[in-house]
Amino acid sequence: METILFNQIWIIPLITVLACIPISASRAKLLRGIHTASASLVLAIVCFLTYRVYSMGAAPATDAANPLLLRFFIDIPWLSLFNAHYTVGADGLNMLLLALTAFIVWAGVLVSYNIKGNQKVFFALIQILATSVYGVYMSFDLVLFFVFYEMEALCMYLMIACYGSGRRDYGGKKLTLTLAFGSSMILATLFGLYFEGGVNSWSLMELSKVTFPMEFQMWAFPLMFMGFAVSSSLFPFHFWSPDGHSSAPTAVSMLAAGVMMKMGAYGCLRVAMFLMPEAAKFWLPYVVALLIFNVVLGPFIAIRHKDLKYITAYSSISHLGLIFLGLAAITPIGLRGASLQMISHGFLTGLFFATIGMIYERTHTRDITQMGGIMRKMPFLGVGFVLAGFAGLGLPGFSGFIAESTIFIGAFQQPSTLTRFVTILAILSITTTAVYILQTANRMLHGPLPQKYESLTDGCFREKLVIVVLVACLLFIGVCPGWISEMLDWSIAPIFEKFL
Amino acid sequence: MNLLNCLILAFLLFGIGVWGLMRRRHLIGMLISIELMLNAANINFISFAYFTAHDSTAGALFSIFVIAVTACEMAIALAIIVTMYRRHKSLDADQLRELHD
Amino acid sequence: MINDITLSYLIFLLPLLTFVVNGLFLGNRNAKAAAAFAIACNGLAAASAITVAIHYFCSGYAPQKAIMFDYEFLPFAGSLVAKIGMLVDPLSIMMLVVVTFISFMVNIYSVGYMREDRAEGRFFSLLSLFSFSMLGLVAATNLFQMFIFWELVGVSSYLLIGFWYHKPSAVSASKQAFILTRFADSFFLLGIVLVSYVVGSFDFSTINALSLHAFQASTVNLGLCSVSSAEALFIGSVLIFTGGWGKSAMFPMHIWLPNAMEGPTPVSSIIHSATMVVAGVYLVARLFPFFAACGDTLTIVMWVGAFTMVFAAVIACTQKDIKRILAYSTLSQLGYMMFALGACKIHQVYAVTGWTASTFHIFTHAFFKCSLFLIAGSLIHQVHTNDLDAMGGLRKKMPITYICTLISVLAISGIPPFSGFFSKDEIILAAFQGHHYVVFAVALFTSGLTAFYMFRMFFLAFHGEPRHEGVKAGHVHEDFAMTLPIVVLAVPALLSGILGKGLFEKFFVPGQLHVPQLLKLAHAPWIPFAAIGVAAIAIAIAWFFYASPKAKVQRALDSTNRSGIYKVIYHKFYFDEMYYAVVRQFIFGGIARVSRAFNDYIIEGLLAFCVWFIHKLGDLVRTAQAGYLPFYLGTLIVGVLLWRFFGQLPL
Amino acid sequence: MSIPNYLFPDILLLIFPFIVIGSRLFCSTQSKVPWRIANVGFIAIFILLNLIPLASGEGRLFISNWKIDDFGVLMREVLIISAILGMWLSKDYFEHSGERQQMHQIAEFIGAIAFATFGGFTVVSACDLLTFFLGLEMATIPMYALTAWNKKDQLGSEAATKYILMGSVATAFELFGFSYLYGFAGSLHFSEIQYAISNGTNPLLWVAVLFLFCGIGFKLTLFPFHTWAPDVYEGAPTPVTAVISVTSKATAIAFLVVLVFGPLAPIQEQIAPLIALLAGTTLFVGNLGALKQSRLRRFMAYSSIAQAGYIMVALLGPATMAKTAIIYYLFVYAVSNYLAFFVFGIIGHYREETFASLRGLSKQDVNLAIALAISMFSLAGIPPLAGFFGKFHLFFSGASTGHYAIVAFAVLNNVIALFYYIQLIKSAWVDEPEGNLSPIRLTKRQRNVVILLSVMVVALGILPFLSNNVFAGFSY
Repeated sequence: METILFNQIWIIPLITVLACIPISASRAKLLRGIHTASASLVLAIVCFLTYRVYSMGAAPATDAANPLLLRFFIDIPWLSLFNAHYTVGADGLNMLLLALTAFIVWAGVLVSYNIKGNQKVFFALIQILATSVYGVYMSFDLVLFFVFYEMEALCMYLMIACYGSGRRDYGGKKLTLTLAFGSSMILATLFGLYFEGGVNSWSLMELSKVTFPMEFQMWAFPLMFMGFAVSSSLFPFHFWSPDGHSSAPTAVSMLAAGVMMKMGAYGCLRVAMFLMPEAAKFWLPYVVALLIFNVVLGPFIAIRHKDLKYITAYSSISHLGLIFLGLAAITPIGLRGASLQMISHGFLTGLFFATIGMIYERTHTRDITQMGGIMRKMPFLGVGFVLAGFAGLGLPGFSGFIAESTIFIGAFQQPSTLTRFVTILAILSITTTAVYILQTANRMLHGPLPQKYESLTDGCFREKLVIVVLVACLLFIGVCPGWISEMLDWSIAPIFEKFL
Repeated sequence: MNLLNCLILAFLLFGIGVWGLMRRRHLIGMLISIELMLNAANINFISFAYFTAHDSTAGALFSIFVIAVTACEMAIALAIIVTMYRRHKSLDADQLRELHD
Repeated sequence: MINDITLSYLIFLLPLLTFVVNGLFLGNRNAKAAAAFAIACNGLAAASAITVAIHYFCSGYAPQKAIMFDYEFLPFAGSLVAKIGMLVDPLSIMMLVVVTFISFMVNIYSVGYMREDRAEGRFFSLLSLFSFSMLGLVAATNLFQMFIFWELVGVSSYLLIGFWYHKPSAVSASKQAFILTRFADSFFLLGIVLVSYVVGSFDFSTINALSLHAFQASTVNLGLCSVSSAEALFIGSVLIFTGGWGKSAMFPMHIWLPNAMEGPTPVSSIIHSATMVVAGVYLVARLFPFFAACGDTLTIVMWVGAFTMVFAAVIACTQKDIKRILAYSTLSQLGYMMFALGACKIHQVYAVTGWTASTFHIFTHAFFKCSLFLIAGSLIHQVHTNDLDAMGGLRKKMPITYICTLISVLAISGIPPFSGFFSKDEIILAAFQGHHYVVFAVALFTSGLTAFYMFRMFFLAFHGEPRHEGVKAGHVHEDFAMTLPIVVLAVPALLSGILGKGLFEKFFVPGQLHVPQLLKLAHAPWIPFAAIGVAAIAIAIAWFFYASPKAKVQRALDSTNRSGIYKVIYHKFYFDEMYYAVVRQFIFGGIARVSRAFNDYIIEGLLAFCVWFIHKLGDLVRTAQAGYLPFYLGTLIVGVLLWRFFGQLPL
Repeated sequence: MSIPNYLFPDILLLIFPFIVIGSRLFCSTQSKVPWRIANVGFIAIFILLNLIPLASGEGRLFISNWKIDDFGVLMREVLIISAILGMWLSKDYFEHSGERQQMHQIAEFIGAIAFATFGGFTVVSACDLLTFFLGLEMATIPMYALTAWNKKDQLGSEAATKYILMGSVATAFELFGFSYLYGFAGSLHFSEIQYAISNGTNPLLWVAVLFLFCGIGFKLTLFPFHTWAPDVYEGAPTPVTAVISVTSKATAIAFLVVLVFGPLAPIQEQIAPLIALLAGTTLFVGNLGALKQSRLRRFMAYSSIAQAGYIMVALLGPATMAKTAIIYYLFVYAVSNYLAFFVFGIIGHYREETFASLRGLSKQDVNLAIALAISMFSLAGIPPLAGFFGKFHLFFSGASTGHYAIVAFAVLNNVIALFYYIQLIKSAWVDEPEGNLSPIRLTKRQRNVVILLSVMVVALGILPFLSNNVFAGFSY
């Protein structure tokens, strides 16, 4: 029963899209209703399943086909021509990521009620994007994984270029092509994994039993890791995200920064590091050097920017750098911290982009030097933004602090010189994060109120609901992190065992 | 009169055809040089059939077929060239410049 | 021992409750209800804290530590577990009492002070958040919990200093305060990570029980260099102290504190007396055995404290903004506390009198400094300016305030029998006993300065002729809600010294030290008299300049046509300017600009080059497609040759 | 002798163009009879083909010069599908004259297509060089005629001239290669050639191989023999372009498959570098050329050049895998390509076929825009559309013999491909139209075909029974 529900997570969005085909685009109200309903339904399902996974813990180690002890595990042949299977399952990590996605998608649907243009197509694209993300997190078969992973390219360009703002075509192309570049690197290595593995299977469980020849790993791992890292905007492949996010519509920025950028890090952890641990041990200490840009220089660049979305994009870059710091630590705490950061940053950046989008809808500018004092006119949105900022600078009580401190402590356990050095830099750079966040909040919300903003209104119920829910998630993780880290630990254990 | 000479002859013929193709700007001339190249192939077939091949009828047969096929190919080519001429009033290959990037 | 644990829960939960209720529900609906609720809750919290304290000290259990409750918050590897708990020992109990009591007083006071403000409700909720975070900090059982609440203290101070967010000065002051403390906190966090990595635990009980001999063997890689674990611990302790350095606004990270005066006065008073700035001192006091074990850390502490003490006192002598004078006096008092802690180190051995003295000073200082700020607030409320120019002659108008002010000023100047005398005397004594004669001299001198600038403020504010039209016209009255806490606070300002002395000497000793202790201390009965003498002389000077019949008050007040040295001091040694120069030019203009340029020109440039290059290749391909038939035919021939030579066929 | 039933489709296809053309003699020019006959005939052939049980070994006929195996059957299906779609696409070019010239003699047109298709049949079922050569010519020569179908169209005749001149040169190369191969093996029959090769090689063989690849490289538009494609694609009428891009490509690749896995099988290892080079250069050049196009058919020409390169990658694999991959990909490619051409054709009714005339399509008829996007993304190989799975097969086959480098290169080229496909989508979805748009009306046939093809493009990949049951389990 629960297994069936689990598969509904990615089926329901597609069904929604099909169901909306006969409805004419002019009946926007109906369409919005349907999509909101389906998103909420998925959210409910995911929350229930997350609770179940939490309460049940790992599956009993009876099924030999399921060494990762996944819940809701299904494995049925799909494309027999190249032994692709439909293999899905849930452990703590991807269940939590699914929950994150469900929340962000739900919020994304809610915030884009009054988007310009053909809403029928837009919501359909959102649902397809949601499907792809859900699928990526669910699937344990590499072909299935890649199919879902690459599906995003289908939607992103159209969503950004047709519904975005600013240099939308440029931003959309940059984003889509860079991500496609990354996934092509992944695809190239996937074939290598299949044929070098020699087990005639794409399933992660089967391949994880194989020890790949070192000379293969030495070139395959960097290629694959970088391919995944592109979508997590690891330096030097970060350039797509500021332009992409700034030109995308609110919901797309939320989805892109909130969940899509996590897919890369998830892939690094779940596929690249899991399958090729020996090469990972060799390469990751060098990867850390790249993080100096992400973690240390990213905030500085954010300081120099005036556009809210650019600032947020660079803050995302620095936060995702922390994820990689946690991964590169190759310690249980580091990996857990990285996963925590994936989840927490998802909510955080979702909240960020949501509030920014709402404020932008009212002020029609994202230039913080143009704004000021709007806290008085829209206290709710202002408070939402400030809370997002506090969560971003790692304030205790919010999930960000938990994730970051876990990453720092975990990364410090890694004795390699470079990692230690970068970790110290990263810890010291929490100040810069504070600088740009406070500077943004002060310029935008505080100070005297310009004449032109006298007529601004505060958020409506729908928007308030989104903000409240996201803040609640941040606080919930931040105040009682015990259960989530417990869920993550048993999910990460098999991955870490490969490194012992 | 041995195989090698025939092959060399054929190759020369082929080369002449290529040369003509490169030099000529007149469509008919080009067609003729292409004919040369085709016939070089025919000579190959015949000579192989005559000297080495154990299945010697096949080669001769092939060359006959080639002649037939080439004939109809040339027929169509001439037809097209005629329509060309109707449009362009010239048979200069350099004139064909309307389709390009 | 306390048998009833619910009280100790109440201490934390009531302020938190206030924050939540006022913040979410009452705040923007009904300010009156919010105020009432806040006062009620904080009063209850104070009551329960005092009850707990009485229980604790009366039960024979007294000086030992106890952990009331300790919940597992976030488990890391093995014994490295972040906990949230409540540690009970004389120090924390004392702080609990002080914090709850002060915040109760400030809440009452705010009713009067914030009466006209629009966002009263928000104010009360934030105030409660502030005291809640401070309570969590002082009750911390481990470094991690301490850091959590440390950050919360920082953010609530940010919110309160910037409470009037439409005032740009307030906004920038709050930002400065937060970022500067955050800067220090980053080192604090690094220290925590480093120490917990070496020690394998966050708990104070473990960390304070260290002796470095166990750590000589192993080495720790610090990225740039590799040091032995013992040195790593020393570095860690210094880093942790850096956190306190920033929070307690020690030189050179002091500039945020005077600027924080932009916030509402009740906030300044609670920041300066009980909550925020003493956190640094409390941190050092709490980790004292660890610092002592780490060798030279305490020396650093001492010198930082001593310098800040005299430095701030000097500046305070020239200021005219009444709140800034008090701010600098706070700095110098904090310096006293810091260096007292540091002064416990005597070459290789240690004495604990300084520790007692410092905690004692925290205690006494809280009361009179709080009341001084409240007084300053009510003065400002009357004359609507912070400037001493506009004051004077208030003695007649506000007699009660006058009396209370006198008490507090005497207390801070260290005149017996007022509270400040006892604690400060102890501190100076500690410096003497520690053979730190330079610091001792400085401290003595500073106590003189303290007396001087406090009385300068006192005389200029209350004596002489009224210089303010409002005061002349007599639109001055004493608001009940604002006067009551002042009066109430005057009592401990007067008595806490005498009463507390015995208590502190009996119970207040740091935890088990793992370093050689100096048991027999040199005793110097003449020190109190010396201190009193210096203070008396200073008061006399102040009286001569500012209150004597032939004092030229006007001349004393105008800051123009003064000597260079005065100007330099008056402008706080131009520290703010230096800061802005560094931050603007170096950080924003330097690193940030360079890194953005690197990103925008190098990375994006490379990207653009790749795109350009591919398009160029595309143009190449398309130029071949000139539609030129002979060329096309040529490509056929060329193709054959091409693959003949490059096709790798075994020809 | 009795004719085995699996030969019926071929025979039917051989005779029914005569019926179609002949029917013109008995009815008026405007009558629908030839059209109906053509439809019935093609669809009948398609059904008959589907009735042939797969995995039932191979049959040889006519002194064992005509063999029919699973590969042949499936290739036949591809060719027939292409022919049917081309016919449907061409239909309203004969009825409707909008922007462009009206075409005439639909019966002959369809007959030509049928002959070309039969040429394809011949190629896939040939067992000796002679049949092979005849099939190839039969598939090519009608194309020359089709290209010049619009006698009044200047571009058409120019394109045809270029096409036939270069084509004949290619034929000459082909023949030269054949002659050397014949000389090397002493026989025309594939099995004997293969036997001879497996007994040892000499330069004669390699010259033959070189010329064969160069000759077929022309038809498959491999680099550097691709130069004709853009001009011809642009000059020819749209339906002819579509037929060329699918049928003649399918025939050519079938030719290579038969050659490489038939007579040349023993030296596949040695010629692998040549194949890899051809593939790499071709797809790179094709992608580069398509970057800055403004005219739709020219754009499609370059895109199909690149596709040819991708197909070549599969030739590196073992026989079964490569044949599977190539057939599957040809299905997908045919469907996606025809979808694109149908949309272009509909646009071309009212405007000239350039990127600019696609502008505002999403505002005007969003379904058409969606169909266009689907076909483009499928050609670009974005999952879950069929194009992705097709390319996946190709790369899978290529990588299975360890040619990771060429596979990686091909995969990276996908990014460039995606770029220009997105360019086209951009002009349909993003760009604002200048001036008011002339209305677009779809006939029932067009709408149905577009919907059908879109559904196929979406479904062909993800639905397992299609790929599994149809393409799995070959027996060669």
